[in-house]
Amino acid sequence: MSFSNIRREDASRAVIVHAILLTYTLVALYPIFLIVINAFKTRKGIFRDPMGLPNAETFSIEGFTKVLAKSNFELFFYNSFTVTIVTIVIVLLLASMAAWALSEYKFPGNTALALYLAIGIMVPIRLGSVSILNLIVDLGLVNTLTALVLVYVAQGLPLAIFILTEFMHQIPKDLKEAARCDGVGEFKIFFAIILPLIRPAVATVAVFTMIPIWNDLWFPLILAPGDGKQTITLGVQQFIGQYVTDWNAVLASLSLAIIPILILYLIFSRQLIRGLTSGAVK
Amino acid sequence: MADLKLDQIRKRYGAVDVLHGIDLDVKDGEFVVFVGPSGCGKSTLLRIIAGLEEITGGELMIDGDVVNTKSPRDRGIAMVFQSYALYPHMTVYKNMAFGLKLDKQDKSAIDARVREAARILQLDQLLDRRPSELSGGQRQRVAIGRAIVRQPKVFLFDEPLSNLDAALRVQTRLEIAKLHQDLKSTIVYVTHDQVEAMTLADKIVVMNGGNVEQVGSPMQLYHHPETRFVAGFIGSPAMNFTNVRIDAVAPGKVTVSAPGGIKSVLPFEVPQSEVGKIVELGIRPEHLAPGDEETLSVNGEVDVVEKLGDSTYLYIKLANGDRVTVRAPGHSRIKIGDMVTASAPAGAAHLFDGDGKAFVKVDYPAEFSAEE
Amino acid sequence: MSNKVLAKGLAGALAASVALVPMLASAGELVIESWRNDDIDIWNDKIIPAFNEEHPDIKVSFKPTPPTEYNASVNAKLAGGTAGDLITCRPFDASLELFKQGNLAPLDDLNGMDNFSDVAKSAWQTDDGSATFCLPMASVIHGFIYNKEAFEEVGVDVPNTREEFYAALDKIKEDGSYIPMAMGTADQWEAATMGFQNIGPNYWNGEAGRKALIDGSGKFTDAAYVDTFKELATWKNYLPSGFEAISYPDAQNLFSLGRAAVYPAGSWDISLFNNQADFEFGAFPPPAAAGADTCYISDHTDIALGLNANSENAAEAKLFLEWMTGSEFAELYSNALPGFFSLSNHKVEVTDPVASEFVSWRQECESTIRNSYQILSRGTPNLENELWNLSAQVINETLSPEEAASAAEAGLAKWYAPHQ
Amino acid sequence: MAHSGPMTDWRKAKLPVIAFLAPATIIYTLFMIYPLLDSIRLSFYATPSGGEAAFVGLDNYRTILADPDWASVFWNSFWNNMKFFAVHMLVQNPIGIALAGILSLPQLRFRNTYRTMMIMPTMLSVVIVGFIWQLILSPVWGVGADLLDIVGLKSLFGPWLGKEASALITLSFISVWQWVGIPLMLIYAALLAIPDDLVDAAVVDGATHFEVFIHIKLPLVLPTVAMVSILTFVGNFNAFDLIYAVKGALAGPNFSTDIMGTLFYRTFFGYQLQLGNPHLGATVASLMFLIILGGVLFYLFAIQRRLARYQM
Repeated sequence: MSFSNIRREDASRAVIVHAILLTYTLVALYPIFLIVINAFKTRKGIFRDPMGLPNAETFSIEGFTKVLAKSNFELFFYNSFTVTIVTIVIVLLLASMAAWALSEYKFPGNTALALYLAIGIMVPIRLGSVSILNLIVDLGLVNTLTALVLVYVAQGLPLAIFILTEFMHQIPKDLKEAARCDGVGEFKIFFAIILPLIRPAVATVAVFTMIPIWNDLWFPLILAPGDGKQTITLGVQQFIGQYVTDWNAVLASLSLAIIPILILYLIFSRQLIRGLTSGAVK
Repeated sequence: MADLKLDQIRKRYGAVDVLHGIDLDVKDGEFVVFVGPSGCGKSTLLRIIAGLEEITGGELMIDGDVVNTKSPRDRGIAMVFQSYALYPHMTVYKNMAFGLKLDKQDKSAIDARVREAARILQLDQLLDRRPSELSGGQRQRVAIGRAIVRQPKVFLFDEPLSNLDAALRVQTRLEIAKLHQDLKSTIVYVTHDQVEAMTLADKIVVMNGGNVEQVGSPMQLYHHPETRFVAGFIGSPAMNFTNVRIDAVAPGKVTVSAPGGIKSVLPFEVPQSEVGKIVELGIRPEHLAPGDEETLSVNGEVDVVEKLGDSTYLYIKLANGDRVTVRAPGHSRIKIGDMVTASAPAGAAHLFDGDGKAFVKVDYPAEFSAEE
Repeated sequence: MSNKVLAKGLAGALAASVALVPMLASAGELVIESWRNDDIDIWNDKIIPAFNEEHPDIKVSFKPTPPTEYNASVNAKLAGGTAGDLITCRPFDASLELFKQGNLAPLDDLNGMDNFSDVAKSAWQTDDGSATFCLPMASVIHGFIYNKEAFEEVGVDVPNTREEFYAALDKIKEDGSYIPMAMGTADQWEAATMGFQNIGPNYWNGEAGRKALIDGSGKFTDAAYVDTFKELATWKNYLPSGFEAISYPDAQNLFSLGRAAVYPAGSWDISLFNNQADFEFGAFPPPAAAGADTCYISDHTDIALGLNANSENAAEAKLFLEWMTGSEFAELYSNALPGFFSLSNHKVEVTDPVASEFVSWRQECESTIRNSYQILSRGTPNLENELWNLSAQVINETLSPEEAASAAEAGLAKWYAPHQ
Repeated sequence: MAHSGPMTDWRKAKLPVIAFLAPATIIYTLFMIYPLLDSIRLSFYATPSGGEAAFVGLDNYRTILADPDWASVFWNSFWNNMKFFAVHMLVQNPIGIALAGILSLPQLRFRNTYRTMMIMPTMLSVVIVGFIWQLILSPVWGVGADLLDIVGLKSLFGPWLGKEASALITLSFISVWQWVGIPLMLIYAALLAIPDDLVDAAVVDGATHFEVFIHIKLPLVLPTVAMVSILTFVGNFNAFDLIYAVKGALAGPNFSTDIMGTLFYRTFFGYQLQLGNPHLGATVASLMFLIILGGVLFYLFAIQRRLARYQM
C-alpha cells in the first residue's frame, strides 16, 4: 500500500504548499483573465457583472469588431514581429561574436572593453533620446523600422554580451584547442563550433532582449510614430487613447495585445528556464 | 548501534519498478556493502534507508522500529555522499556541527563531539577552513566526520571513494575499515567496485536489476557464487566463461565437452534432464595455470600478454572464439602467438545452467571453499 | 474625442485643442500634424475631400499623435526636421515658442486672415500683436451637461442661479438614485479646467479679472479667487465615492451610463455623449450668483493651424490654409465636430441642439478665456500646472481654498514681475 | 568580469578579434554611449529664448539642486523613487525568493505550470499593465471592491490611486505584481543549480525543508539575491512608463507619485503649457545617471566583493 507510506506531515505540507502556489497563481493571472473575459461582453455586461463569464445575454464581440475595423492590428503585429525578430537575430549574432572575443582572447584593454560594454546594462538608453533622434534624422531613417532596430540592438547588446560572456567561460577548453590543433581558422571555430554550443543561452538572451522591445512605447513614439510603422504597443496606446471611454474597444485591444505575447511566452518558457539553469545567468 | 531489517522493500517511479522486493537483515555492528553495476538500484535502496526516498511497498525496520514514514532525522542514521555534499559556505567545524545545532544540542556538547571527531579524523588543524580550501581526501574525511558526530545507529556510505584518485582510495579504504573496527557501528556501504566490497564488507549484497542476486560474506561470494552474474562480478580479473555441452551425468559427476579440446568430468550434481544441453563453465583466471597437469584444460593462441611483475596474465583465444584469461607466474616467457594449454583443478570449476543458476558442486577442495 | 486620451493624464489641459502636425512629408503631399486623433475620420471623410473638390491635385494626409505625446513629439520632430507641413497649434506660449524658434511661419499676409477677430487671433500672436503665426480654428465652451430624465425624475429644474444650482444638487443627493455630479480628480486637469476655469469667470468678471492678473492689479489672494476655490471645495459633497481615483473617462462613463445627473463639461464632450448616452441631455452655463447682472463663460480659443517654416510644400500648404479661412470649412468643421466652435466671423448654423445651446450663451454672457494661458504660464512654476494640482487638492480637501489661493499667488510671484 | 582559464593571445588572431568586436562596439557606441554623453554635454548648456545655446557650466545643476522650487520637486521625486524602490525590495524580492524557494522543493507536482503562470505578468507591456490595474481599481467599475468583498474586506476598498497617502504605494504594488517574475526566475534558476546532494545531506542532518532553505539554499544564492537587488534598483530608478500610463506626467495627486523618470520627462519635453527644456531635462537625466551609477558602484565594491560565489 503505497498510500500508507506517505508521511502525514508530507501530505499536509503538500496541501499548504499548493495552497500558497495556487493563491499566487490566481493573483498573477486573475487580472489578465478579467480583462479577457470582459472583452467578450456587451457594455452593459461589463459594468453590471464585471466578474461573470460572458453568457448568452452578455456575450458580444463588438469590441473586437471595432478594434479590427478602426485600427490596423495586423500591420502593427507585423511591424512588431519584424522589429523584434530582426533585432534578436542581430543582437544574438553580434553579442556572441563580441562575447567570444572577450572571453577567448587576451588583448590589451580586454577588461576595460568588457566594462565599457556593460555600462549599458545599468544606464537607460532613454536618457539619450534627443541625441538619438538627431542621429536618426541625420541618417535619414526617421519613421523606418530600421531606426528602431538600430536603437534596440544598441539597447540589447550589453546584457546579451554579459550573459553570453559568462556562458562562454564554461565552454570546455579542450574543444577549441582540439580545433586549433587541427588547424581550423578562428572564424570557423566560432561559427562552426562555438555558435552551436551556446544554444542553451540563446533562449534566455532572446527573451531578455524581446520583452523590452516588444513592450516599448517610447522609441516607436519618437522614431517611428507614422502611419503604417506603429508597433503593437504604440498602436494599442494610440487606439486606447482614442477610445478610452469605450470599454468594449479598450478591453478588446488590451486582449489583442496580451494574447500573442503570452502564447509566444508559453511556447518558449521551457527553453527560457533551461537557458537560465544551464548557467547562462548567475 | 542497531539492527537493520528490510522486508520486501519495493520502489516504483511512475510505471517503472526499480526495486522488486528486497529482503535483508543487517546485524548490529555489521559492515554491509551493496555492490552491483550502475542502475542496479543499490543507491536507491540506500536512499530509502536514509529516508530520502519514499518506500512504495514493504517494511523498513531500524532497531526494531518500523521507520517507513519517519523522516531522516528520526531514523538515527548518518550518510556520507559520493560528492561529499559539504556545505560550501560553512567552515569544516560548522559543517560538522550543523546537524547537532539543528538538534538544539548544548553548545559545549557540540564542541566536544566535533573536536573528538576531528581528532579521530586528523582534521584538528582544518576546522576553520572552508571546503573549497581542502583537498579531496580532506573533504572526504570531513564528510565522514559530519556523520560521526551525529553518533548514528547506522552509517550510510554512498560510493564515498569514487571521487578519489587510486592511491588515496586505497588509503581511505583502510581508514574506513579501521573506523569500523573502532566504532563498531552498523554500516551500509554502496559501491560499484567489487574490490572495495571484498575488502571492507562483513557481508556483501550483490544487486542486479533491482533484485538481490546473492547475500554472503566476501569469501562465500567468491567461492560459491549462486548465479553467473555474481560469479562474473566478484573477483578480478573476472571469471572466464565458455559454453560447454553436458554429455553425461552421474551422481556427483558430470561430463562436459566443448569443440576444440575441452572434455572433463566435473564434481557437480546435475539432473539427468540437462544432458545434451549447453551450459556455461566458469573458471577464475587465478585457478588456471599454464600446462596440462590438472584435469580441466583449455588451449588456444595467446593474443595479449599483460605483465604485472608478480604475475602475468595471458589472454588465450579458444577454438570456439571465447577468450580465456590465465594467470601465469611473473617470470613466464610465453609470448603473443604462442599456442598454450592451461589447466585447472576440477574443483575450481563453476557450472551455470541456461538461466544463470549455479549447479551444486559436491566436492569442495579446501582451497576452493569459504568454510573455515 | 481627443479628450478621451487625456485619461492617461498627460493631455489634460489640451483637452479641447486640435493640432495638426505633419510627419515626414513626401513631396507634394501635405501632412497635417495634430493631437486630434479622434477626428481622423472627419478629416479623411469630410474635410479633406471637400478641399480636394477645389484642389484635386493636392494630396493631404492627416497624421495625428495622441494628445498626451503631442507636444513632446512635435517639438522633437521639428527639432529633427521631420515634422509635417501643417502643424496644429496649442494656444499661446507653446506655439509662440515654436514661432520664436523659427519653426512656424508668420501668417499675417494670408488671404482670409481678416475673417478672424483680434480676440480670436490673440492666442496665436506675439505679445505685441505684431505677428500672427497660426490660423484660428475653434474654441470650446465650458458649462454643465445634465441628464434630462434624471432632472425630471428627481423633480429639479435647470438652475438659473448658483443658489438654485446647489439646491438642485442637494435634492439629487437626497433622492439618492443619481450621483449628483460626475467628475473625478485623478487626472487633475478636470478639476482646473471643468471646475476652476468653468465657474471662476463669474467671480473674477471674465476678461477684466484675467487682464488684472496679467497686469498685476489682481492677485490670486483676492476674494474672487478664494471664493472660486471655496465653491469648488463644496463639489466634494456631490462627487461619486472614490472620486479621487476617478479619471476623466470614468466620469464620462458614469454620466453616459445614466448614473449621474450633472456633468461639468467642455463643449467637446457633446459628441461622445451623442454616441453613448441613451437618454436626453441638455446644458446650462455656469450659474452666477442670484442678482448678478452679467454672466461670464469660458469660451476658450483652443486650436489653430500653423505652417511649418521649413515646409517644402509651403505654397500648397498656404492654399490649404486659405481654404480654411472660408465659410465652407467653418460650416463643415463646426457641424462635424459639435462642441468645437469656429472662430471665424462667418455665420455658422450649428445643428446639434446641445452644441447650439452652448454657443447661444455667447449672446447672453461675456466670453473669456482660461486665465492661466496667456503669459502667466511662461515661468516656473507653471501656473496652469499649478492650478491643476491646487484645484484637485482643494476638492480632495488636502488644501484649504485660502491655502490654494496663496500658493497660486506665491508661485506667480516667484517669477512674474507684476506680482512681485 | 573575471576571466577563467588562460586566454588565447590575440596577436595570433588580430583580424578575427577585431572583426568579432567591431560591429557590436560600433553600434553600441553610436546609438547608446554617444547619445548619453551628448545628453550630459547638453546639461552644461542653456538656450535663452530664441537665442543660441551657450555654455553655462554648472548653472543647470545649481538650478535643480539649489533653487527652492526645483530642489523641492527634485528631492520629492528622489524620495518617492526611494519609496518605490523600498517597496520592491521589501515586497517584490521576498515574494520572489519565497516563491522560488517553494518551487524548488523536491518532488513538487505541477512545478513548471506554476512557474510559467507566475511569470506571465512580467511579459506584459507596462502600459498594458497600467491600464489593466487602472480598470480594476477604478471605483466606477467596482471590480476591486467586489474582489475584496469575496474575502470580506470590502470596507477596506478605497480610491487608492487617487489619494496622496496611498497612490505611490498602490503603484508600487502594481509594479511588484508585474515584476515579481524577475527575482522569481533568476533565484529559481540559482536554486536549481544547487546540487541535490547538498539538500539531501542537510535533510539527513535533520533539517526540515524550511531549515534547508534558510541555512543552505539562501546563503548559497545570496550573490544572485544581491544581483537581483541591484537590477531592481536600476529598474526602479529608470521607471517611468507605469506612472506615466496611470497618472500622467504630472504624477498626481500633488506630485505624490512623481519619480525621477516622470520628472525627467516633464522637464525634458514639457507638459501642457510648460515648455520643455532640453538642458534642464538633460541635467535631470545626468543626475539620474549619477544616482544609478552610485548605486551600481556601491553594489560592485561594497556588496559583490564580500559575497563569495561558492563552487558547488
